[in-house]
Amino acid sequence: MKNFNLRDFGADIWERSNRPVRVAIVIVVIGLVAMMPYAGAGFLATPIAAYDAVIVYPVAIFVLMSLGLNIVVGKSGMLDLGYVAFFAIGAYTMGFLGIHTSLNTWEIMPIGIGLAMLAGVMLGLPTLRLRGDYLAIVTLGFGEIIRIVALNVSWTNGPNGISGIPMPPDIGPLKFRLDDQKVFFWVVLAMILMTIWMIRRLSVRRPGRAWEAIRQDEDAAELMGVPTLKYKIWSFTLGAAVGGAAGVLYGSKNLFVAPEMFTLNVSILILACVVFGGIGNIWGVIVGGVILGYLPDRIRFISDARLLVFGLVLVVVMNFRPDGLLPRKKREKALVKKGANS
Amino acid sequence: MSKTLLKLENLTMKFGGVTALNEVNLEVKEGEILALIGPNGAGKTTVFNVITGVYQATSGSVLFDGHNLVGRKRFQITGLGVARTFQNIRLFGDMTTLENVITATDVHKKSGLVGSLFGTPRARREERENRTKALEILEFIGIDEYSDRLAKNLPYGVQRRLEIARAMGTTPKLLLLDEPAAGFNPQEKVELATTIKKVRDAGYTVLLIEHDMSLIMGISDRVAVLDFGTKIADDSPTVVQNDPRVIEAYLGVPADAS
Amino acid sequence: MNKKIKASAAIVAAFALSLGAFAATSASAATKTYTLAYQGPLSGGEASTGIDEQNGVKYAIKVFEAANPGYKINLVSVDDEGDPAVASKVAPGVGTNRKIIGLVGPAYSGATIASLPYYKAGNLTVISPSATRVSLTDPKSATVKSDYGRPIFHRVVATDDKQGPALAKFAIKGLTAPKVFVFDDQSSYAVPLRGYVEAALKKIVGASIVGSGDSVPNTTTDFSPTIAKIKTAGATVVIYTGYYSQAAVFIKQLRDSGSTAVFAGGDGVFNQEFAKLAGKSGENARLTGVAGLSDVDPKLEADFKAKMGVSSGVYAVESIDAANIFLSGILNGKTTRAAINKWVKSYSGKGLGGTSLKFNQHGDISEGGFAGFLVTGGKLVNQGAVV
Amino acid sequence: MFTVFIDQFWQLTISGIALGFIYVLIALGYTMVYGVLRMINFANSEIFMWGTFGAIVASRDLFRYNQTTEPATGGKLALVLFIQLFAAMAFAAVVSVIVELAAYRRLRARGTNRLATLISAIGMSMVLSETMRLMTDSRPVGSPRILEKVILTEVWGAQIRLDTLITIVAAGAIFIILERFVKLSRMGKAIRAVSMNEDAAKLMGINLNRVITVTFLVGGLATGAAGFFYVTVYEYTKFNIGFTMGLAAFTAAVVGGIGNIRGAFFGGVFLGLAEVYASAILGTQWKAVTIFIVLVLVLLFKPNGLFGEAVQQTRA
Repeated sequence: MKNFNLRDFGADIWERSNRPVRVAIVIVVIGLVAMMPYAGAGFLATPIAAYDAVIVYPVAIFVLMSLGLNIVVGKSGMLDLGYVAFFAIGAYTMGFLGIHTSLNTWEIMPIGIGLAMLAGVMLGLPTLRLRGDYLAIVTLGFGEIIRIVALNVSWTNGPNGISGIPMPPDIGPLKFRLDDQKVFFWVVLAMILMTIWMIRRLSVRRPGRAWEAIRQDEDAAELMGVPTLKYKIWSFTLGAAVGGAAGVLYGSKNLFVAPEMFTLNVSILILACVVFGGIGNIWGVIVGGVILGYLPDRIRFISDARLLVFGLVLVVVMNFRPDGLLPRKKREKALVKKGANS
Repeated sequence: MSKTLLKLENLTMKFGGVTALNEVNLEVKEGEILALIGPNGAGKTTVFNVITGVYQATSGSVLFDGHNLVGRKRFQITGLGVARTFQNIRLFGDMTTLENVITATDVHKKSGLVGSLFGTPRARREERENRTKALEILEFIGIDEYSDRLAKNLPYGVQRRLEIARAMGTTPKLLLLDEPAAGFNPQEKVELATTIKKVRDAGYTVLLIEHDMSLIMGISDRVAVLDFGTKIADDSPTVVQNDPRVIEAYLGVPADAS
Repeated sequence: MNKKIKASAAIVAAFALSLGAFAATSASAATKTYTLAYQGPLSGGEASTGIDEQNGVKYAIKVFEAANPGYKINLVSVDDEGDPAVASKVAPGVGTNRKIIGLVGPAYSGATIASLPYYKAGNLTVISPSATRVSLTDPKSATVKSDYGRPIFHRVVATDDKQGPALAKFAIKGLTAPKVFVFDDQSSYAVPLRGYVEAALKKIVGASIVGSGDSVPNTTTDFSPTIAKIKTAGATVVIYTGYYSQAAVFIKQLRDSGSTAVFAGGDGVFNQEFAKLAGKSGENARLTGVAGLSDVDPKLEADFKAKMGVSSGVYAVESIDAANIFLSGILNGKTTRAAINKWVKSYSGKGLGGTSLKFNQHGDISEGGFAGFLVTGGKLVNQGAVV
Repeated sequence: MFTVFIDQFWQLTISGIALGFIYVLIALGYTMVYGVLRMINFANSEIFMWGTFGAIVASRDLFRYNQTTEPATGGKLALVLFIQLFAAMAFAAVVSVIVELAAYRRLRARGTNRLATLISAIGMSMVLSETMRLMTDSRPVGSPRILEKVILTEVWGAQIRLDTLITIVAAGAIFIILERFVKLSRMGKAIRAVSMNEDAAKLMGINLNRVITVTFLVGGLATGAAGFFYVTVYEYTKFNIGFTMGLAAFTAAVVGGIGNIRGAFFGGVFLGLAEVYASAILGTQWKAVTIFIVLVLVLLFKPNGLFGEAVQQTRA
């Protein structure tokens, strides 16, 4: 019992299972998570904020963004403090195209993702040569620049923001409704699953190795033939793509975007989700996003002091679990099989 | 006479006011083991750093297999067939032994991120090829039993060997070994000497920095000596050993014990 | 005392359900409980605005409960931090919480726009004491039709397009050929207001706008570049459309730089705190705003202080007015969302300040203008309505 | 576009330098901690904010100054200002040491990843600013006017005001004292030794924990002094002022080359001027954008900041 650890426990079950059992586990887990909107009656209920809204935003969207940021910070070790920029680009793309064209959310989605990726490349090309804290401050600045530009140019409607953004069109029997946000939750869940799929795919193949090598020793990686700048930009761009996708959906869910929604605080909060849950570990990051997204609304009863409590929680958890709640630690045994079926 | 693989011409490297390398000329022939020796601070590792593109030479050229390496990106140089190990071990600690080597084998593969993401046939094939090749290399170096251990948890000697294996993963024509025997006991040194010879016999050319004279005498075809950034000797081991300038360089400046 | 009543009321209510006979014997305690909500920033950087407004609502409820024994009004505090992102998180819960039959707020226009879709979906009537953005009640608003809040949105405060001209007129009152410099604080309140002020100034013969203005992010404390612009432009009047705390910092720096230009600000600056923070430099500042509780009736202010333990803040009158409209509806038996909505739409009465409260079809009160105030001896002195 | 800039050039320059000197002192807090820990002390901005409150508490509660009190003169003025400065520095230094103990010490002892430390520091800055917010009811707090802001003279059309002059002279003096301390004192030498090579410093028998605590203390003193000048010049503070000032000062530290004390000086002055000039030319709303573009350009051409060379070499 002394060495019990949830991550290893879970991984053990996974390894002992054969393919059909694994498929079954995956389906059951996804099914259970998809039921989450129905679980709001009891202990989980959030005072004031509607539970079904809270699990879409912040919880699910935080998880999605944390997974995206984790590609940048966790996988390839670059500190990005301006992640909100890509979220904002996605949201504003949705806002602008949503009210000025007849495109719907799903048609705008690829455009938003594309623009976010473009911004990622444009920012990445000159700056990703910088290291560590310098990169952090430059990305931070980029996040602020996007917000300030949104505040000062006319097509974003300045500080008034863009309102009246259309909701996504119904998907068959699934109808998007304001007073019942289950469908939004399922859509974000699907996006989260796609992101997890993408990260897992890439992790065991060449890009994952390249990122891992860059994170651990960038010079050695380059000398072993890893085109580091290229993979850093890829990492940055994929992170941007996820952020942009989250932004598009957020715009369409929120029906309103304004510059004050995209402050540095969002970047920091998402980074906190990543580090808090367990940097580099998909499951840890998800746990981080869920807890940090959900907690402030759950503890609304302490009303005015909740940000204080939130800060204290960050300090305490980081001091006692510096690698996060579910840390990244490769298990040596596990890799034999994983390698075999990749 | 076999063909010249690497040729340094009048290579000069200055850091601010300090001249680390001064007009160094050096040739490495295909298939030989050339040892580069010299007292500490003589500029041996600087030679490696210039060849591999870590430093940009102040003047002079580095010709490798028909290409001038000066001004190329580091990963491109590796792609052309130059690979190195590090004096202070710089493995990817959180990766397994096997993954360390696979990371290096990626350099000649074509499939990129998109292929990997969607699992194109080529990407899948290349993953398989990489794996097979990496396992072969580990077996060749004799550390295949550790293939699934994390690099940071390996015994010291295995880490040193993994450095060589990882460099071999890039399929180099020229292998630069930076003090591969540092910290080894005599027994391990003998084993390492065997390995290096085996590597050469497998068709690799080796340029080696080393302090241990007996190891060098045992395996090198030729020895070049650097002192204060200048090449002072370049000949067969026995000749170099008796060269008065070399002796002076070593006695004049206390040699490092290792 | 209050607690005791609550407890006994609860007990009685419980008994009333199971033992009808018993309830009949204690008719006097047949408490009717209804729920209203207040929405505004109750935490975060803007919290003071929300807390002041909520105190107004609480005060109105206290007075109501004291005057009408047998009624118990619960107030749900909806904290949107003044932030539209937070508002869209809390609004769905309020929209679907059927217990809430009316909502005072939201305090800020951005948060209002983010919340409205959910309240429209739930047919929850809201009366805002302080959201002044024009588009909320303007069906023709070109870019943002969706901001239009009908049928649920109402407000008991005049809009920016009324304040803009008032502020412009009051700022240059009694000056010949004033050269006006206008700047804002980048906020969603200040930028549109600046637009209305400038539009009004252009129509006033003799007045001219000088310089290119400025937009100073509200985290700035060093105004020297703005002051340099004012001096270069040779402005004789400076109008700031932001909030009081920045205004106080600015006016000190302006005066210290030797400038004697007239300073004017809108209802964001209109706050006793401005006079306090600005000290001597704030003297003779011209502000437009709506009369506060102490202006309306000092006795009322004293009562407020006695009941709430703190002085009333800005928008206290509006908050109390808004709450009173709902409370009178409840007293008249309008206790569902639909009934309350009808009640508010057809409401006609007088507010504390004597303004007639009657909503037009867009949700605006027809009356209600801005008064001009002059900072004199550290106090905001009412100069009467600006016409 | 440039009329204001040309017309008011000297006035803007003086204002920029005064603002820059405040940045210098805050940047010093960032840069010193960075030197020994290789960490951005994210909480430094809040330490600054607490410093401003220290200055206000001293004048308001100790000397019973309020908004209507006449400004002090003569000896009393010097005394009040000195006590205010002392209080601001003491407040900030105490908070700074607390931050070190609560957010950094344990993590450093375990030698864990930098990001955990960063998040811990972010958590700590939330705690600091939220505590102050609750204590002040989210309201801005004005400082009574202690110093009459007389215009001493005009040079090339620029006003030399007393508070500007005091800020430049006194902040410059404090900077020099701290710089000398780090250069010459035993403790300062230990700090520099740790900055250059932590392991070697340990081997030389330097008590690392003590050095780090002293670094935070000194950094806090500098940052607190900045708080005092801020209050004296702007006569205002609020629980959330730390962020903007901290961000600018941090940028200044990076532009100058973080970890380098002289770099903090030039970076701070540079940033103060850049901010004021950009605001005058492009409009204050583009101030932050201009600064960041300048920052990116500086980093692209001098990747370690203008004075960052020394640090980079020891790190490589």
